[in-house]
Amino acid sequence: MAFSFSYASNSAPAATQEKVASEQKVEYESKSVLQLIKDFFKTTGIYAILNPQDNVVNGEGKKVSKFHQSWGRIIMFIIVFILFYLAIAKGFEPLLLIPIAFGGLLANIPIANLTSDEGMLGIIYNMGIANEFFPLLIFMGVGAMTDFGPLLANPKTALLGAAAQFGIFGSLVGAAALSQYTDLFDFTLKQCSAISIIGGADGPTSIFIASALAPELLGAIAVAAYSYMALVPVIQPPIMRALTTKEERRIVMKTGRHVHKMEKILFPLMIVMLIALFLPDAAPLMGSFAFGNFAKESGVVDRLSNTMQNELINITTIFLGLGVGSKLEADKFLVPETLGIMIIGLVAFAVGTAAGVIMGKIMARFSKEPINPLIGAAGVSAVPMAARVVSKVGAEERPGNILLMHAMGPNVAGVIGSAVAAGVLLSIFN
Amino acid sequence: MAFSFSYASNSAPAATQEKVASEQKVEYESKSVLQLIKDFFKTTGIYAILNPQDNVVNGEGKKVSKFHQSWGRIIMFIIVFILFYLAIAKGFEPLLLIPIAFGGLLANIPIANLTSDEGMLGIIYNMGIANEFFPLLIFMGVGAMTDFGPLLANPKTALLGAAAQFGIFGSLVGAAALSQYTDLFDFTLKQCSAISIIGGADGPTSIFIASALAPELLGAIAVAAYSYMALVPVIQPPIMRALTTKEERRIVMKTGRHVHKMEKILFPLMIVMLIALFLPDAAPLMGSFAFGNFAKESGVVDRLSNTMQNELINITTIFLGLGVGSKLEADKFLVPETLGIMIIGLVAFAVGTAAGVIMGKIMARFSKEPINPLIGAAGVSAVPMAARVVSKVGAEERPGNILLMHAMGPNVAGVIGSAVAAGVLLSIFN
Amino acid sequence: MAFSFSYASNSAPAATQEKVASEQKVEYESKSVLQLIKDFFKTTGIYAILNPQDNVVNGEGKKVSKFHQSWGRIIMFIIVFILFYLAIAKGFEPLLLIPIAFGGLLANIPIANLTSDEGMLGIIYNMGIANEFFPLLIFMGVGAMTDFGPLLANPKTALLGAAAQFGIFGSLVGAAALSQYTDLFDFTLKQCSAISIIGGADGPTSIFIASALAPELLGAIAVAAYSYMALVPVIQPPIMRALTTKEERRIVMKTGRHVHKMEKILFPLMIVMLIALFLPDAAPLMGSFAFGNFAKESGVVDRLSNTMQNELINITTIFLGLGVGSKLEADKFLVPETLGIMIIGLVAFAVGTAAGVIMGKIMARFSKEPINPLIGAAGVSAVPMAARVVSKVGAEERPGNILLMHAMGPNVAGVIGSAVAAGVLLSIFN
Amino acid sequence: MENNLVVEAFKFMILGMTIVYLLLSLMVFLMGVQHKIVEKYFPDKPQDSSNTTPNAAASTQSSSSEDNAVVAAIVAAVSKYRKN
Amino acid sequence: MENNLVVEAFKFMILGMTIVYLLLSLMVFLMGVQHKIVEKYFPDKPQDSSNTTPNAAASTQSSSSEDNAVVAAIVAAVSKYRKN
Amino acid sequence: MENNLVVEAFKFMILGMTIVYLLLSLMVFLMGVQHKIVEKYFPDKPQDSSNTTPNAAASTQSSSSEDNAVVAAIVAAVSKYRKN
Ligand code: NA
Ligand code: NA
Ligand code: NA
Repeated sequence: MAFSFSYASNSAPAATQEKVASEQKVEYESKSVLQLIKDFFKTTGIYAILNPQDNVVNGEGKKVSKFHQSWGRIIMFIIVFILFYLAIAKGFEPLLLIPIAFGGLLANIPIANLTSDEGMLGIIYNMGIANEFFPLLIFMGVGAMTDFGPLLANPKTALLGAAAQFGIFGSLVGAAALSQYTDLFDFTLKQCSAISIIGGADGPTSIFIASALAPELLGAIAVAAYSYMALVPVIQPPIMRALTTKEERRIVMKTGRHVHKMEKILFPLMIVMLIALFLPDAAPLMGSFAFGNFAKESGVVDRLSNTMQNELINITTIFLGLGVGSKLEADKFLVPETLGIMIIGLVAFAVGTAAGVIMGKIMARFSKEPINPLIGAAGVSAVPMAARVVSKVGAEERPGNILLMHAMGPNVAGVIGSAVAAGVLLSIFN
Repeated sequence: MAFSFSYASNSAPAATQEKVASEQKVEYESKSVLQLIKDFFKTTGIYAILNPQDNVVNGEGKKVSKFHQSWGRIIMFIIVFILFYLAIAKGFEPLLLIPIAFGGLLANIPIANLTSDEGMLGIIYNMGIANEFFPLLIFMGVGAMTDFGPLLANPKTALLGAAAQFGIFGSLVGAAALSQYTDLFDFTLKQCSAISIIGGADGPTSIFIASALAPELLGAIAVAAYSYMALVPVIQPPIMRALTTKEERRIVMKTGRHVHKMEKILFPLMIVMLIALFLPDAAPLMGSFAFGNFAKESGVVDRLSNTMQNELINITTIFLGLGVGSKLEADKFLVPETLGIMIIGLVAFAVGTAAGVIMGKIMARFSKEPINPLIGAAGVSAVPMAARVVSKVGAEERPGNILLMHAMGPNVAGVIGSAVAAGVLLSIFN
Repeated sequence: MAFSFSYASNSAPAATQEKVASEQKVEYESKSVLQLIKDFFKTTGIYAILNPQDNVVNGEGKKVSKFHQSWGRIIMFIIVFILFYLAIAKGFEPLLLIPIAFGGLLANIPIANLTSDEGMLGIIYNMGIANEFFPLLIFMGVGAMTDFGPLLANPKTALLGAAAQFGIFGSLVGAAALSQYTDLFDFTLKQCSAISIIGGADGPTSIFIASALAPELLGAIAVAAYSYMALVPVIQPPIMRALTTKEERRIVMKTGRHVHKMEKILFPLMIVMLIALFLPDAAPLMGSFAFGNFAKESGVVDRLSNTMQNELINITTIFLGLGVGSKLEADKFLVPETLGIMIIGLVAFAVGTAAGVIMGKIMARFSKEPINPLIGAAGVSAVPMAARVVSKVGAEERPGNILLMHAMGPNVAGVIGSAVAAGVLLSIFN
Repeated sequence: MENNLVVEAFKFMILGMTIVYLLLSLMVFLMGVQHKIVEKYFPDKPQDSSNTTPNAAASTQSSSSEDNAVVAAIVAAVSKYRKN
Repeated sequence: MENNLVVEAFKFMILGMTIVYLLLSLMVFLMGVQHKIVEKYFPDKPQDSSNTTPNAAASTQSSSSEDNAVVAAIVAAVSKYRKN
Repeated sequence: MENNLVVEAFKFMILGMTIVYLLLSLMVFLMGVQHKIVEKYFPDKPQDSSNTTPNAAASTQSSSSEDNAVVAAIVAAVSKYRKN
């Protein structure tokens, strides 16, 4: 009672101010210099790593094991350095791997607790990843960068983009089997679904679905998705060559027809209407994508379209990367599940590529116009990398045979296909 | 008790994590493929439109009538397509109508519920429209784009910008009369005020006031404001011609005096001081506007001024448009009030134009220097469209008579006048 | 009961809508025109200034004295006009002083209450200053602009950047002494620490630390920090000349060695690891800085690096300035503490400069290669102003002696040194 | 309990138009004062000719102006880079 | 209580691939319809040749394309300034 | 209950300056180590001459540098467009 009175009389100011005042009261106890240095040493990272404690919690208030406090952090530092190396020296999707890996580096700094709700990375994560907003902004920008001309010129190549989604569903079955029949992994169906979307080869879609279905796996899924997208030139060619004959790879395709500006303007609207009528669960993803594309093709809001393609996507990429990186904390990343995600993701990619190529062979057989089955491999998305790989593999067999334009059709259809697959998975769990 | 124990033992993690865990528990019940397909069909938009339900709620948790779930959505799709057409083919303020209409398109997708607090549009709305922040950022950018030189060269043209605000207050009386004496509409005074501000012909001001006084009418007010601003070249000329003689329209005005850089620097500060002393309720609007203008005219922070005029205003425009579009949900837009808003808005515009021209005639009579009364029409704001229309109508009568520069004075004064009128209305209700 | 029934029957809509409805019920009581004008006059700023009230509260709900409502506001208007003058006519750090001063101008508008949580400035403050996020984004951009080449070419000049931090700690002792032995000021240790960081001559660091340790002093600290940074060309030269002989100032330094690209890439990573291991409390500041620098030097994410250096830092600067300016409200700024902050800040700056120069003299004595002690003055940070001042003072004694490159080493090291000092202070209070 | 809306709205109009006119008239007056002060204390150094500015103001807000020549655009780009 | 995951996943696969194929086939069909409508009502005015566009699409998303000549870049800069 | 602020501040100074010096000395040492490692394993390919860089560093943060020629600015614009 006495205390409460004196407290009140000392602190005329209102709530906020009172808190500050009371904090200042207990701010600091006098210490000797030696004690000060000792205490300081206890706030160093090296002390924290060498002396893991029982009661350390991560950004979400969850206890962190001693391993994850000590060796775990060191291993994560090594992993992010490897990611830096791959991004810089090998050119692996640096635009996302560098922010993600740097976020991972910062997330593993002991004591600083940057992933808590008040920490720098936690603020970013809550700003746009927890609510799935940033991936949508990225999709808006990607939409504004995408040209559907090649697809409109040759609509049926969209079916190649459909086939490649077998990578998603095939690996979903695989993931379920690993969980059901092995003791190594114990993924739920939601987690299996979130992982299998890696086979869609589309970064923002993967992050969006992981945030929605299995946020606890977000870090590993994002890293796997972007790593394998970067590995497209390594993963795809052997599969493409194994499934096609030399003759098939040498097929020259006809130049596409001219596409009217009006078709390009109407296409994103058609997409939105299709989604509205048949798959509303894909509305956030496809709506953002179509908005960006419509802004570009309408031709009357170049200011906005340019902003989406540049400043907005760049700023969002910085934040998305750092925010995703916050999930690379040792205690979240160094778990057996991560290995499973890496394996399943790789399988998903390979299966998607194979399904696309096989669908290409089927279409080639029944089509009147010549179709080079290689372009099916571009159906996995990974725009525009996959289309370039197709063109490169094709040109190896017949120099001068430029398949790039033809591969762009399945490639952008693959983006739509992945979003559709994502929508189906969301609709099952909603 | 038993449950709570087992639950606790299963979920070491803290709050957030527990939620995820418990969600996973109930994630999915086994279904036959047929059941799965049936259930999927129930999550399609076409099913939702064909089978409106009783208990469907909108983004705010409010029940939606069956009409608004079915035909309502279809009508809204048609309306947004018309808006797209107007924006692209007719060039109606595309920078705002395209994002607004696209937001409306997405808002009406069934099932997806993008306007809820967790939905993409709801996130955007809460980010900067509910709190009236985005319109202020737009105003900042507009301020940084505005040149007060013509007004400073001929200060008394500001009175034309004052007269045109009669459009706001005249239509306020009209709206009140419609509410009082007809059974068609039943607007409150706050709603009447929010609607009448359309007569100010200033988009961000309209959105700002609508958010503050009648958020339930935001969508219709924004669409009306931008549509009529786009229609300036259609609405204004007949009124201008009807109220002026051929001789008046042929008047040639003298070239303005030189304006010293210092005057331009001081002007935004003067505005802020006037508002601070006499109309603090207009402080957010005029403060933002003056800040942008001061940043530009100061000449020492071009980095910031350019950012306001480009990236910042573009990003904000994208979000503002989508967020406003979220209010084009059928159940909010397809109400009798919308028709009233459209009618009152049009009247407000016409009255404002007329008042400006009449004031121009009065000033022309008493002024020593020649004044072409047409420039009064530019007082409604709609910068710079209204000034261009003045110039065009003037040049029709006397080719080579460039009134653009003279019309810019009342035009920018109209922006200030609208903000003042907005401030007065806010002050009444605060 | 009757009321609650009729209320319920009138308002089918859900929560949000009900609130609107009930607000509309009590929206407005009929008044005569005279009463309306009288009431309007009571909402003017001039009335509020001439008739200060007892129960007026500021943005935080804290009571504002009558002086701060009347003369206080007028004095603040004069102060911000002086800041405008200094920024425009004298070129004092306009990029930050103009937004800060304009924020201060708006914050002091009576009635409008722009600094409340719902007000424009309050929204900005809560968006990124209360949580210390904006200074980190600025640091990211500064990191992306910084070239560590000169430091890497001559590593030991980093010690000059260390010495200059004596400005921080020396003035911390001074501030403590003023609080302990005079009745003028009564700063707590936290406040002393926040103030002394002005001696670090680094704006974002000052704001970051002030937000963390003494948010109630934020306005004065930020204004002091940027003002003195702007005054570097005035404050430093006399101290530099007083502490050095003409011969010392004439010393010519050798051209630095070539720096390998790889060194520049590794340097930001080395910094982060050092901070992670030894001073995690500096992780937000140095992590952001290193991220920006790494993005630039990696050479593979130029899109992101350019965005950090341009759009992102510009947008953040606008918001940071306005948000900091919100703390220039009369009742927060016109307090005796502000005078103390100004005095201590100036002393801190001077002491830091002196310490840098003296360290320069010591190093010059023991170094094999010639070292011009003037470059020690650049150790205070204030990049790149301090380095330019060094070059200018050097060139006065020996025209053609370009010290700029040599001064950049201590200059950027000073940024690191300040962040380290900030981290030590944070670690003491955490 | 409910007011006559039209009467109220009419009062608002009177108040509103009065304030708008008063405030803008005061602004007109102060622009004149400011002009005289500036003229007196800042004898005309490099002047902005207001003739040319309206065009600039007009063009910034619209996305359709195609007046600028290629050369002007390059100069703008260059000056932007200089400023940054 | 727990389902056989593989069986469930298999059902998801059937549902998922069906929907993906159906929706994309519908899209293919509608693209054809749209093409015919556009061809009929908008006889070919200035056409975008799709030959050139993939390259553009490809280059925008990657940061490594060095195909554009200096002249092209200046033109791009210029047109950007015109549009703004 | 309250401490002598000056004594406390003095202790902070000792701690602070010690840490600042230690950490920056360690940084100096590691820069040397790094230099040697880089020299050994990355024999000097295209080198950045540090002579030219400070200027760049200096100019970026200020808004007043007018050193760059028009040509340089165009090249910058062009390279920006290439990179994007
Ligand atoms: Na895909
Ligand atoms: Na207006
Ligand atoms: Na410093």
